[in-house]
Amino acid sequence: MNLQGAMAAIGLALLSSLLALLLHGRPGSQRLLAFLALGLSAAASLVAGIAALSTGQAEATTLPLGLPWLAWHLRLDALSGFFLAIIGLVSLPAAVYGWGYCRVYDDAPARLTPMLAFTGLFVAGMQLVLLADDAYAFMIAWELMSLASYFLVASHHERAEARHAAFLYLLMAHAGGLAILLSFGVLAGFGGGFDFASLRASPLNPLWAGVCFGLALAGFGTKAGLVPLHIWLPEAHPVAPSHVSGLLSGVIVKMALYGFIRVVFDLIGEVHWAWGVAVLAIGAGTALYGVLYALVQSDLKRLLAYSTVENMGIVFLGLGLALIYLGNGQVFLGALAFVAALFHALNHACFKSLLFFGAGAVLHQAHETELSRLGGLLNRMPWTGFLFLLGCLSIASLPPFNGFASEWLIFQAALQAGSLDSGVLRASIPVAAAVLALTAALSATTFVKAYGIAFLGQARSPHARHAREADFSLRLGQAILALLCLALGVLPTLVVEALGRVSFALLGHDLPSATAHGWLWLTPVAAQKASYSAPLVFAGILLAVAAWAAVWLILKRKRRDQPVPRVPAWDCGFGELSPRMQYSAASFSMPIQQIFRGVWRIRADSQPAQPEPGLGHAAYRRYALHVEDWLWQALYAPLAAGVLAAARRVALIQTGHLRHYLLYSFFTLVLLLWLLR
Amino acid sequence: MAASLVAAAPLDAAAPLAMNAAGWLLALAQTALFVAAAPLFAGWIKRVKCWLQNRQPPPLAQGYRDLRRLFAKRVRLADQASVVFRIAPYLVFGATILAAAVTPFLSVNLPTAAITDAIALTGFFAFARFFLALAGMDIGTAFGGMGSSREMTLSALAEPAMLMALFTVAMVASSTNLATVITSIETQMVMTRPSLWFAAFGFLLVAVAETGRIPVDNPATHLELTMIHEAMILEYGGRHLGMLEWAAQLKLLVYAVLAINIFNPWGIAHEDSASALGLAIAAMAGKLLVLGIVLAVTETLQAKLRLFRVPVFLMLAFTLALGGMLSFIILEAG
Amino acid sequence: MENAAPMMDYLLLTLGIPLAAIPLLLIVGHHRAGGHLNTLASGLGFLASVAMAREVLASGPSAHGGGLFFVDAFNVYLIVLTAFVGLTTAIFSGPYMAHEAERGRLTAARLRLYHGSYQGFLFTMQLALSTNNLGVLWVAMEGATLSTVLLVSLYRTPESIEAAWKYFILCGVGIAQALFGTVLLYFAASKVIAQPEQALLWSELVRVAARLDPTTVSLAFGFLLIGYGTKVGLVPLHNWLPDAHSEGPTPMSAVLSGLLLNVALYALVRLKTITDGALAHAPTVASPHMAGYLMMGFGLLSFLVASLFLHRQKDIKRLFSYSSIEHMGLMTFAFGVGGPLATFGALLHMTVHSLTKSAIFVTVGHASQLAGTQRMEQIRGLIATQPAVGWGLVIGTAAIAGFPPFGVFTSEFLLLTATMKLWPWLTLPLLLGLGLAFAGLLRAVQPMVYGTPPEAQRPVVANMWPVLIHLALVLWLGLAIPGVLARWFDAATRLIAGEGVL
Amino acid sequence: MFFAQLPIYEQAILALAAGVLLLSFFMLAHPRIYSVIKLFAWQGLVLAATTALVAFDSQTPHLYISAVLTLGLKAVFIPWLLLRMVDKFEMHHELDEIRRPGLTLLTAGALVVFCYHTTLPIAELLLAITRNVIAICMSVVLLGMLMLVSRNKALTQVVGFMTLENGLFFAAVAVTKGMPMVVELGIAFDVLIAAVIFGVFFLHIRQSIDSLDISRLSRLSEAERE
Repeated sequence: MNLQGAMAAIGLALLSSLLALLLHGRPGSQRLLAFLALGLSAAASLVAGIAALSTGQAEATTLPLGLPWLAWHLRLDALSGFFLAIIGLVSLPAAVYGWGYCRVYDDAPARLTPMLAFTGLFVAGMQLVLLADDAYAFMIAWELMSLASYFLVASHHERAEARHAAFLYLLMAHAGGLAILLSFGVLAGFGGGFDFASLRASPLNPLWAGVCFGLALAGFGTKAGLVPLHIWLPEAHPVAPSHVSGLLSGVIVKMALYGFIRVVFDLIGEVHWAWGVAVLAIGAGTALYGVLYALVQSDLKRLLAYSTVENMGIVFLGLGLALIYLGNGQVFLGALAFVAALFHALNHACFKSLLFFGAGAVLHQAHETELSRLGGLLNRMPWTGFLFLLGCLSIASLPPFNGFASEWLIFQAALQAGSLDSGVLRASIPVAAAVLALTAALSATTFVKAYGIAFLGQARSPHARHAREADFSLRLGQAILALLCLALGVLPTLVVEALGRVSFALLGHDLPSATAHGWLWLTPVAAQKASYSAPLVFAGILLAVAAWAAVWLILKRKRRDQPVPRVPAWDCGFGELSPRMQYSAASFSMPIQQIFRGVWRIRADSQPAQPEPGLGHAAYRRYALHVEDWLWQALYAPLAAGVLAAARRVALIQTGHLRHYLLYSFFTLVLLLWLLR
Repeated sequence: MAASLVAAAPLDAAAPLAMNAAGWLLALAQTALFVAAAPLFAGWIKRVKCWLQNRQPPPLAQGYRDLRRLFAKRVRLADQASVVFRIAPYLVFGATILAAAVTPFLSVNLPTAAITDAIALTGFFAFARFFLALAGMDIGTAFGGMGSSREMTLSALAEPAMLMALFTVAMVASSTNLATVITSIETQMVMTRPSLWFAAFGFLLVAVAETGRIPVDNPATHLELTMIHEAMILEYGGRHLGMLEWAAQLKLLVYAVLAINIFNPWGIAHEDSASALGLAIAAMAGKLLVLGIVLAVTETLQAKLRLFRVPVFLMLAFTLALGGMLSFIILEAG
Repeated sequence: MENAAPMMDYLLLTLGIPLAAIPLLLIVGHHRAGGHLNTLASGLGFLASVAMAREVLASGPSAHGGGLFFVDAFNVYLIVLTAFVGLTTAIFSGPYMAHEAERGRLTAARLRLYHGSYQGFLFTMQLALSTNNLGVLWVAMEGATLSTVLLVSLYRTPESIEAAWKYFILCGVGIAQALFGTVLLYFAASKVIAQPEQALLWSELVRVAARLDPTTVSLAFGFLLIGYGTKVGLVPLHNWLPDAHSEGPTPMSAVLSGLLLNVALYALVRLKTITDGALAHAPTVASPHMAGYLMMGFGLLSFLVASLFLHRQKDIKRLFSYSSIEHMGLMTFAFGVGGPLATFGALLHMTVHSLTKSAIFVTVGHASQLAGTQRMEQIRGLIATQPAVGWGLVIGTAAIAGFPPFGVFTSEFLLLTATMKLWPWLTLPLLLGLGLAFAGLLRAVQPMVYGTPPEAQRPVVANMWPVLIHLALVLWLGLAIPGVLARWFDAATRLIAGEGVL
Repeated sequence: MFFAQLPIYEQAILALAAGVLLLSFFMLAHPRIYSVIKLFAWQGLVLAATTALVAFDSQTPHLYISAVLTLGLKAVFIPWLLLRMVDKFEMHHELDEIRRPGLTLLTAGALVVFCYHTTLPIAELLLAITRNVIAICMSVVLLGMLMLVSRNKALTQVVGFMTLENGLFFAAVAVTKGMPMVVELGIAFDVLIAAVIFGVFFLHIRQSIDSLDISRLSRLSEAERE
């Protein structure tokens, strides 16, 4: 029944795509119907996913598609149900949001139609990835998802950076896809067939299991944006239309996570703790690298994209812990870390899509995501500003929001390292936890910067000055996600309980102790060891807000018609404020740039600039920082140059002279005859 | 091992979560005392410093007078101030009170302590800081932005060090619940462990940075280019400023109490009897007096660091905490 | 053999229609109706081939015309494919060539020549596929060169003449080696088979393969590999291919890439079967799989070198001709690997590559007409100017690069799987090549389809139906291989590899 | 086996075969286009004679047809066509310089040895009459290729190509007593068409680059030019 629901979801997503194609040229109904079908698809996948998660039962079927001897196997179990629910959770608001967001494209049907069509395909591809129960269908779905999202990334292809990003994205996706294919190939090489049941039964020796794991890590890590394979992500996610950016950053990276879990925890099954160390190290490195780069970005959407890298690092850090514990036979702790990682993935899906939607609303209204041209938007876009603030609080992992709950669980899992026998592991896990702490703190800094520069202070450009509140559907899409962030943060026990079923189905162990004390208390190991009551914390924060409201009400009655007096800012008596006196995005992160210098490749660019009218006659200089990904220079540029050099070498054989060609033919013949004798 | 872990948790594992009205009332009272004592402790430090500097100290109650005056004053807002600016003092103050509420002050038998653990405690401070930094940027002055930027930078470095110190303690006690940690450290007489010494020093350094004391920040300065915390609250006045000042004092006290109770917990009450609580009050008061003196002396002897020297200071704290962790793992565990 | 009579009729129709159309088109090919007549002839040929295929499926392999013709599952599917691609390309060619004539690039005489040669080419392809006689196969292959060489130089530009000359000489020399191989084979067979007329029949040779002298056969295979390998475009014998593809009219590039290379590879595979049979129990040669190893080696080399070449292209048609070399290398490799899975994959790859590549050439033709040049740096903003062409190109590229759900992925998947089982470490160069090739294609195609077009760029009259049909078929094959086709491929696999996959 | 023990016809066949190879060497070495074409005509003639002799010796009547075809095509038509071109382009005295004549001839000699070496296992299967012929055929083929490689003029390249075909044809006749008729006819037809097309190409090339020096046909290349 659940499986049928999930298949219906795929059908609806495809229908959305089809409707978009059929209604080409009638943007109004095209937009409405396509997003309606997409929303229904999201709802269906949400329902099916939650149902599968709550029953914990796996359902399977086959479709008469695929190879003649390998029909498409579909299966919905708790793990895929969970991720299906994530798709639903994000695509539903995305559909609501997208309906309003895409209105700007109404007068450009040549852009709108592909955008809508590929959005449907993209969502269908993601849903199919989760249902696929054989390597062939999985790969089809996987690449369908990549390809469709590639076209979405390239939506604004008149801009060079969009083209570059799309190119890089598809290239890396393809390379990653090949690695995944090879990892399935290793499994299938030892097993009987390509359906997951055979792969699961495949008897691997440790060496090949390691190879398979490494390939899966590389392949899925590319999509998840693990350093150093992340290079495409900060390029691709920001340039897509914002409702798609939300899906890209919120959901597609989760598909990578799903694939990794499916292959490593399910198909390989017998994990080795050393893999855990690798994943832990890569996860921690990714988290730190991601947040450091996020911190210095000056474009809001790019900042969010780097923050996705960071959060995927955190999730993989959790998975690494799970692998270490499982590899050491600590199934319970493995399940704890596993659940924590999944929880963080769910949270990230919510708050990152919320933030991208918020950034999209800003882009929509202020036509700008460059932080140095924003400012003061909270006064002009109060709803968007408020919802974006909730997103920032969540992603900065502040209690009682959801980001905190999951990171807290990861910390708790890490702190159980004392129960391991190996001293090296006991020492390295807390170090990873410290990196996580640093990451969390830097992330808070990042989002103070993002919010403070974009929404607070004064407008830095006419666009920002004249921005107005976004449409209802844009706000509604964000509001759904913001509520979700809050709900997941305040009621973590319910989530952990549900995720326990995933871990039970996959690892054979759930977390009875975590929720043993009811919905109010989250006690991952035991109440004495650690407990967290998000509802009470939330109540405390609410009390503070209530106090403010009470004071406001009382004073309002007292002072009757007199509003709070507004005066010019004091600013140590420096005189009138101008927007240009504010701290900018670059200056905000300057101290951290100083401290961590060497992490980035920063080009400072200072040029004489035109003086602006009305600002005196001082000498003007424009100062700009360009942050380049260090790994691009260190790894990718040489790689690309190497390919070109190899191509140049090889090209030497094609001289253009017929005699040379004949000579090749001649020599080949002689060589062959000599060989064959 | 996993099985033993679970089994190690006794059947009355729910005890810390037990809900009884008396316990909650007592917890409320303790929190109230905590909040009330904050200006006093700040005043004590100021007094000791004045003595050391041969100045005439203000009366001990000066802190309360200042607050009363501020709360009575009328609020004036800058033209550009948004709602974030207005709500931030409440949230900052509220979060700090929450932090105080979950910190065992006099008794470990504290139902509110179960709401969060050591990690979430840093979360509350982070929450407060987040809004404070936003408020600093809200008006759009250069000073506010500067303060926020510096505050966030330093806290980003301080937080891992702080957590590392707490992790060391948590691993020693195999719990992050503050009440359990304190009980465990007190009953096991673990103060002889080198790891805890490392952790304690690390924690103290972080505490200095986090509470904005010399050599990281100077709460008394209003010299534009050196201030951090003060730069963020430049534009505040009236009850808003009062709340922020009070929150800062409270934060200082929470850190002081944490340092005392985690690393030197003797005298803390284990039951809610009047005698135990009385002893606890006396012990705590005595320890706070001593700590205040120590703090004042160090502040007097030291000069404020340049901003870009502070990371080294924090790195030292982190290294100390890490050393504590490693020495626990290498020397003491297993 | 009761079905022999209708079968023979269909076969004769398949061959006869294009043959009859040659003189007709040589006379009236320059008229407006020339293009339609060309399409009509191709369409009729296609119908006949389909009818024949149905007969073969019903009755199994059979020889006809005194053993001169032989149809089994392997060649009949290629016959249908050839007829189909011939038809769709003819549909495209009509308006395309009319446009070229309008632009003044062609005279009436050349248009006649073009249409006549087109059908001549189709005839030689079908003859090469359907004949049982290796000598006739050779004649037909040489005929294919001859019928297309003047098409390469159709525009009479210095480059096109150079390309045609190189094409002519290289393929002529290559095919001459094949003839020498054929003679050697005939010689070996004449020791075993009494009647000289029978000694070049493939069906007979396969039957007696085990008794053929292994040394002679392996030498013969060496010559044949060089000969037909030149036509397949195996590195380092490939040099004619990009030149010929890029300088000729686009419909011709489409059929060259989509058909000629396939047929040459078909010939190689037929000969490999004989060679394998002869070497299976021979003590004198190094390895009984010598033919397979050679094909794997050449295939892999071609594949890797071509994927590197993709990175240096400036001409759009050259780009895709290198992609053809790459894919032919892949197929050669797959046939070399042998075994049912790889063979099935290779057969499927032949089909989907033909369909996709001819579709791409059709769009490429429109794109270069649109931009007025084949230089890629001047082709920009196709999607903006003419969405159908732009999207056709980018989707075709995705398909040819092996992106699911297109059929190329399916065949590559099968091939990788088979390689993984037999030669695990060879998957690495394969994957490297796939990645390199994709990067090369995408970096070239993306700037052309995206971006803002030049000011003066206007849409052209384009018939995108062939593209749509081809890509839809490829998509279908990627999602699900119809049962009929699967059995068909399986029967062919049985013929080549000895066992099937179903 | 001794040459002298063979029947007279077979001795003659072998002698003629040697003649074919010899003519190939001459062509390879001769720089003058006009003479090369003439040599080629001679080779065609010898080939036709050999074919006729084999037909007579082995009582295979259809080889007579082959002989006539060879005579017509290789000895008459193609040389005539090429000579007409020479007339037309006024190239009677034009030379086609061989880059390194010494090296080329040495290579040619080595090739012949190589061919003997390669065909040794096969030769044991053959009748005495054709035992050496197969090596000669292969040598002629390879020498034809060598000529293609070493020449720069379109005309001489065509001659090289046709020599190569001669080798093939010779192999078919001498080793296997001719291919089946349908194949023979097909091959002859192809050669005819090829010759015509060559003729067409000379005109085109001449028009396009104003000479028949095909080393100038090198615009289409991948290598970077300075």
